[in-house]
Amino acid sequence: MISAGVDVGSKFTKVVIMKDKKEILGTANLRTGVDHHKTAQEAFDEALKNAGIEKDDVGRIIATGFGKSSVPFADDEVSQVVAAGRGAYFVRPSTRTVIEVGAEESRGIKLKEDGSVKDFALADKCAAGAGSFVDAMARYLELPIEEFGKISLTAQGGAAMNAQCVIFAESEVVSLVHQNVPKEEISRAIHDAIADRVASIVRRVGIEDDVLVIGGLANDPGFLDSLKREIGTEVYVPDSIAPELVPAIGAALSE
Amino acid sequence: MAEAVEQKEYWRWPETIWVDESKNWHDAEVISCGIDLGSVSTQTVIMTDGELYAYSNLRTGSSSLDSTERALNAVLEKIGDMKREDIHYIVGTGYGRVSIPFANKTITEIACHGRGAVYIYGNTVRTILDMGGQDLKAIKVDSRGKVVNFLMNDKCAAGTGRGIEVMADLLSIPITEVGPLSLKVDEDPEPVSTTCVVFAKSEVLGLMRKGWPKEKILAAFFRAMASRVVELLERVGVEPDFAITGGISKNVGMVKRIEKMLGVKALEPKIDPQTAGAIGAALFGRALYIKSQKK
Amino acid sequence: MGKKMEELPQYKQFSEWIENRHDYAKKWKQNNGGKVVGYICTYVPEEIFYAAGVLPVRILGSHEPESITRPYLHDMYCPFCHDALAQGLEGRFDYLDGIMLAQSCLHMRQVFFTWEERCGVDWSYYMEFPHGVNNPHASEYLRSLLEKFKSAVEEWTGTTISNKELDEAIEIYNRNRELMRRVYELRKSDNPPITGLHAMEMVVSSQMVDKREHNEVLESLLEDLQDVEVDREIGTRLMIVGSEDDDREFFRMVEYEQNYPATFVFEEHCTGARYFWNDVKPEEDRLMAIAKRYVTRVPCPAKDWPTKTIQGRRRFNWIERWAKEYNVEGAIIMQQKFCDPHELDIPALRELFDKLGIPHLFLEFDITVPVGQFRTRVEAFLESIGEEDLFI
Amino acid sequence: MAKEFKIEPLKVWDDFKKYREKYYRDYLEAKDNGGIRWAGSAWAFDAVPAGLGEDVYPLTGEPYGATVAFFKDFSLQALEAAERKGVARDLCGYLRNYWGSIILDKYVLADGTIVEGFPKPDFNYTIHICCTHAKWYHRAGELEGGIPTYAVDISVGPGYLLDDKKIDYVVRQLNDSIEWMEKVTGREYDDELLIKAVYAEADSMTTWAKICKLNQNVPAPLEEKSMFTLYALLVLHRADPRVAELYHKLYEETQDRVKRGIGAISNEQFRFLTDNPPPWAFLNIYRYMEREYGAVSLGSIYTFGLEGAWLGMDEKGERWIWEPAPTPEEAGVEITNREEALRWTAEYNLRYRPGWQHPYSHKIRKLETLQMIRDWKADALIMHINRGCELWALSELEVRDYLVKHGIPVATYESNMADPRDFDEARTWNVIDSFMESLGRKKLSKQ
Ligand SMILES: Nc1ncnc2c1ncn2[C@@H]1O[C@H](COP(=O)(O)OP(=O)(O)O)[C@@H](O)[C@H]1O
Ligand SMILES: Nc1ncnc2c1ncn2[C@@H]1O[C@H](COP(=O)(O)OP(=O)(O)O)[C@@H](O)[C@H]1O
Ligand code: SF4
Ligand code: SF4
Ligand code: SF4
Repeated sequence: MISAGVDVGSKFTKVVIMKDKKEILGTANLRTGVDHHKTAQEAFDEALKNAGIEKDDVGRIIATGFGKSSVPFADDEVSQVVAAGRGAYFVRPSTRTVIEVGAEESRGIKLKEDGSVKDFALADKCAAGAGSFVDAMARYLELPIEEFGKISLTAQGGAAMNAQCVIFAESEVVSLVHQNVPKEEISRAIHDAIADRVASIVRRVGIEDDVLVIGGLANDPGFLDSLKREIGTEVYVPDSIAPELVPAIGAALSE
Repeated sequence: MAEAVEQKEYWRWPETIWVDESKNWHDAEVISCGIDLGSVSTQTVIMTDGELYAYSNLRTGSSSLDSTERALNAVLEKIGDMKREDIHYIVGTGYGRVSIPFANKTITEIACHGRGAVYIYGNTVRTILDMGGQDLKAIKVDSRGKVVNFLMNDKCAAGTGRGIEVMADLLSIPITEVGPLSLKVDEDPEPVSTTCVVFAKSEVLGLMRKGWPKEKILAAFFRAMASRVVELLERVGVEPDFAITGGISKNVGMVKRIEKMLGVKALEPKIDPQTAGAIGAALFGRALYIKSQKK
Repeated sequence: MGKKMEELPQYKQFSEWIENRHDYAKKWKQNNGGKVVGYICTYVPEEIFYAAGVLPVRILGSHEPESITRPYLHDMYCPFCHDALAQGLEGRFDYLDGIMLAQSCLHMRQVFFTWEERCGVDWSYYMEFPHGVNNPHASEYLRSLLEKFKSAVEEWTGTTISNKELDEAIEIYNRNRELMRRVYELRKSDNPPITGLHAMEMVVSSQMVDKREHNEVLESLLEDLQDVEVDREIGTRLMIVGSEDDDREFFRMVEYEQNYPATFVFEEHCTGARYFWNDVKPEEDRLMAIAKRYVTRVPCPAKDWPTKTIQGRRRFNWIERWAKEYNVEGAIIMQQKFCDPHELDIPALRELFDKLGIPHLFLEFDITVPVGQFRTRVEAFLESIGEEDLFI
Repeated sequence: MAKEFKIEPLKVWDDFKKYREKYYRDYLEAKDNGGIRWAGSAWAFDAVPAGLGEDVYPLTGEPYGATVAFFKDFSLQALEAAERKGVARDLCGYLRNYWGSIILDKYVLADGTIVEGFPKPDFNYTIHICCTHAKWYHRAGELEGGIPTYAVDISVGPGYLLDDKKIDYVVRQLNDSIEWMEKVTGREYDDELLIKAVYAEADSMTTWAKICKLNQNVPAPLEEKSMFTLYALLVLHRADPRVAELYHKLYEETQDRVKRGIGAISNEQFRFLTDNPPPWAFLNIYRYMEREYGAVSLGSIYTFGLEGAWLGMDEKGERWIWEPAPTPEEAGVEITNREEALRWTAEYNLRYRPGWQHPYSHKIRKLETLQMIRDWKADALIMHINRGCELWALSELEVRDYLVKHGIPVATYESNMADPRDFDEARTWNVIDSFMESLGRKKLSKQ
């Protein structure tokens, strides 16, 4: 049977189409517009096209993500936590801790041996530890996001950011710029700050190997590097598929 | 990975450069300059013998040194024949004041807004609300514009100019229009529950999904912000006359709500109130120059 | 002419002690063969430890960002607690033989319990402590608690604490208090020879080292201070009141890196005057003497409420007195973010300063203070107190 | 298909509601007939002021704060009024609603009617155990223009470690407080009334424990949202003999429900406990759980332990015993004079109130909660990370960790018992749905 997972995130909408819960036929990733409904439809159509199949070939559609209830063509919904857990287990069965960092949310999920969720923790209010933070800062430094992540790796470290909030962080960045701190150091400081916040959420569930990082920010090598340093253990990212697609995979795998 | 399409920049507010063509600066004894390097905007004011002569109001870029250079040069260019050496005294203020290398002295934006407000609104002003890019300040002054007491919000960026910019972007409405639009509702809805800019975003998206029109969302958002502002003001105690400075004073949606909640009307500005800080700085610059000459 | 004040070796010594607090304690253990106990909150009756040959050191934070306490501590517990606990979780206090808490605010208790459980110490002691210190039965009750505590220390260390040892400890502690008060006394002058930064370091270091050694340095300091050259502009005379505060960055910023000169002439903190101001008044029943000292000392807000009547707070009387005696021109009310005991007093505290006609500035501290944001506030505050020149 | 249980409304429900309504009104009108008003914490020694006469009316602050919280609009006004006066937003949520009411000079009745003029007490009488209690009333007294305040320090350690010295310390203060009350009110104190109140207090508190225990049955005869209404009289005025009587009635009725297999909800298929004071403005969480998952909340250490009297920790401090504590009659104690009455009430409260044990170790609350999960046959715990009360926040995360280590599923959501601005509906439903799904439960509507 062919199933589809639609993950309507606060910034991006992802679709994954799977065959027999084993093989990925097609995917799509579009920016979430104001009209979720429309974006979901467009993303779904694009994934169908990539998979080279028709809508009627799809037996079951499951929605997840923050806008999961605005996918009228879905047969059912699944929560983000369960979808992320399932997807993570699919891409790396030895995973015990999932760290998901999307555009506005981050969470830590602890998995049992069989891939079911044992415990989870979500970011609290006023925690700016997510992707938008990176987006805003990259924009501020006038660097493309890919570049922003990369240069962090070449930094020495040592600069620190105190701000708790995206908005204030901007002015911290300004003051770092004023102090002539090089961009790579600023990038590193920002990544450290996010990793710090993400780690402090994930620590609530306890960190156990293997750790898999998913969600859009897992594309960011600077973040992964800071996170590794922060939690003191190796972290993995999915190797054959974009990390932000994992929750959509999990949705496609759901009953 | 799909391309992140860069949207139109709705948050961009209009920049200005202005010179009083009726005056000849060569006649002046003291030419002082105030530069207010804020987190969002940079104003440069040139005063001739304590009278406003020229100003610029531009966005702060990611490098403040460039911003101030740019801002000062922009005014000088517009004036035409004034050179930097012609200025007797430069006072820097605002968030980035310490990074204006050519300033003779720095003074806080709190003192400068107090002084500048008295210049703009007259010496009956007692309470000033400065609503800027990243913070709110409630300032009480005496008739000379000297600060008697002040409070600043710090913990949270909610209720600040940057927050409104984020909202404008999110709703795809130009920043100059969010205020008027928010007044198009008959009655304000319940305020959004989170005034936090970051989380208000998801709340706003939620409201959009519920089918709320944009003006209603803005009304709810501004109401929440205004009540935070009023809270700050009441903590210093509002004494008339009351005036608002800073960029958000141009947002009628905020101003009207604040006035309503306080039950006090704000004075009408004769001069762009976003320049209050730089005006104050330039006035202090004049005083400091005169003092230095006496010695 | 004497030395320049900033070059006094004693000031350097205080700050070294603070920076190398852990090395100091480890070395002390080696040299003395005694135990070191970490204490939380200044209500711990240190004299009793000292009498048993134990070195009590205060557990304070390090002012570095951390991400390891949130699984245990509520987000809205004060940053000082988070910072202090982080030290334990990171193993920086590994050398401690024990920890002790004299019951004060709730936040600190959680630090103590979590520390007990997760930071591995051999011995720990939780001592109830009357919260109603303004209540006539408090001393007697505390005495009964001290008695139990003393037995526990004796059992732990295998010693007996006789009156002789208690007297000695009381004397050394009282001496320390007296010497620090004498240093504070000098700050009443128009030209205080010690800045708030050094004064704070003096008190904080005294919470970290053997008081005998600290006393020696204080004595030589007092000697040197007699003819020290005050080579700084004093500027506005400031007082700081509030929660625990050992943030040196902040003091440095205000006193050494400001546009306008300013000097702290008094710190009303538990890392300042509240810690050492009151002596143990000797009496036959040594434990009662100690109990009375802790019950009647300048109270922290956690314990400062009248048990009857509507009368004011005992701490406020002290603040008022100090503000006058030290000729204070401006007060900085500083509070650890989320600190309930202090927050509950702040509206009344502002009223007090209003009444005294002393301008005041309220600041909320975090683990790391945003020096940039604070700089603007402090500068504006100083501008509003002085700087008449700007107005012509 | 899940089993269907019979449900029935509670017969005593109206009596409880009426008592509460009358309580707030009585306090308001007390002065009309020359009565006495006092205000204080819900944990104050309620029985002690009773000796001042039959016309003595209390107003307890926490339930008042919760009542305000329940009426969102008024609560917003009160909270903002307090904040304007410089009251920090992270302070106790009840206190901010209470001070806010004084500042606004408005008083809210149980049905939401807002009355102009906050009725001032003749005196404040409170206890102090969290960092807030005494200072709450000290400041309230100042805001009210100088109302005398007495605070009894009860922070003497957990019940199982009580000794005579500790009890003495509290009893002495109680004795002093009586003299003080006589002075403040100019009335003569009546020991007989005190004794009566002390009996009634124990009767109310022990009976409540017995009622809570009945919820161990399947189906549970009561659910927590209703229990919030039912336990309210304890926080209002447990030393009132009429309150004790109402609890007897409730106990009988609940026993009868158990006998006849009457459930609190018809589709009970998941049993959970909660923790901490709930977000009062958003009790619909409980209805959501029922409707969507057939999940019944059996109670919490908060609803059971705030005012219920339980044996609690055994003497060695190793085991928590969820058995109702004995009343004087059950303990074979006869109270004949003031001293005996004060000693009894001090010791009974200090020893048997779960809520008074928590600030002295993590261990107590961990054992307590785990034991509760077992005794009440709960499947999971849903914890409210409450920004409104720092006392209940103590240990909560350690308890969470402990339960998870013992294989008990725990979900947490963040909010505030008394500040509606801290509740985020979307996030909360998200947590709950994620949690239930991770336990393999699907929404009933989707089955
Ligand atoms: N190549 C990349 N490098 C760095 N960060 C990236 C990259 N691609 C995406 N991101 C980050 O991922 C975020 C989007 O993550 P995603 O999981 O798709 O979000 P959501 O599901 O919450 O909408 C963006 O905000 C961006 O910060
Ligand atoms: N023409 C305008 N209409 C509406 N809002 C404006 C306008 N100009 C500026 N603003 C608001 O003012 C804010 C900037 O305020 P400003 O006082 O210049 O900040 P700062 O001095 O702190 O950098 C902007 O973020 C925007 O919200
Ligand atoms: S993240 Fe939100 S609540 Fe936190 S400081 Fe920023 S705007 Fe305020
Ligand atoms: S700062 Fe306040 S909350 Fe923190 S430990 Fe001290 S008294 Fe407690
Ligand atoms: S903080 Fe909690 S325990 Fe303290 S008074 Fe408030 S509700 Fe009661």
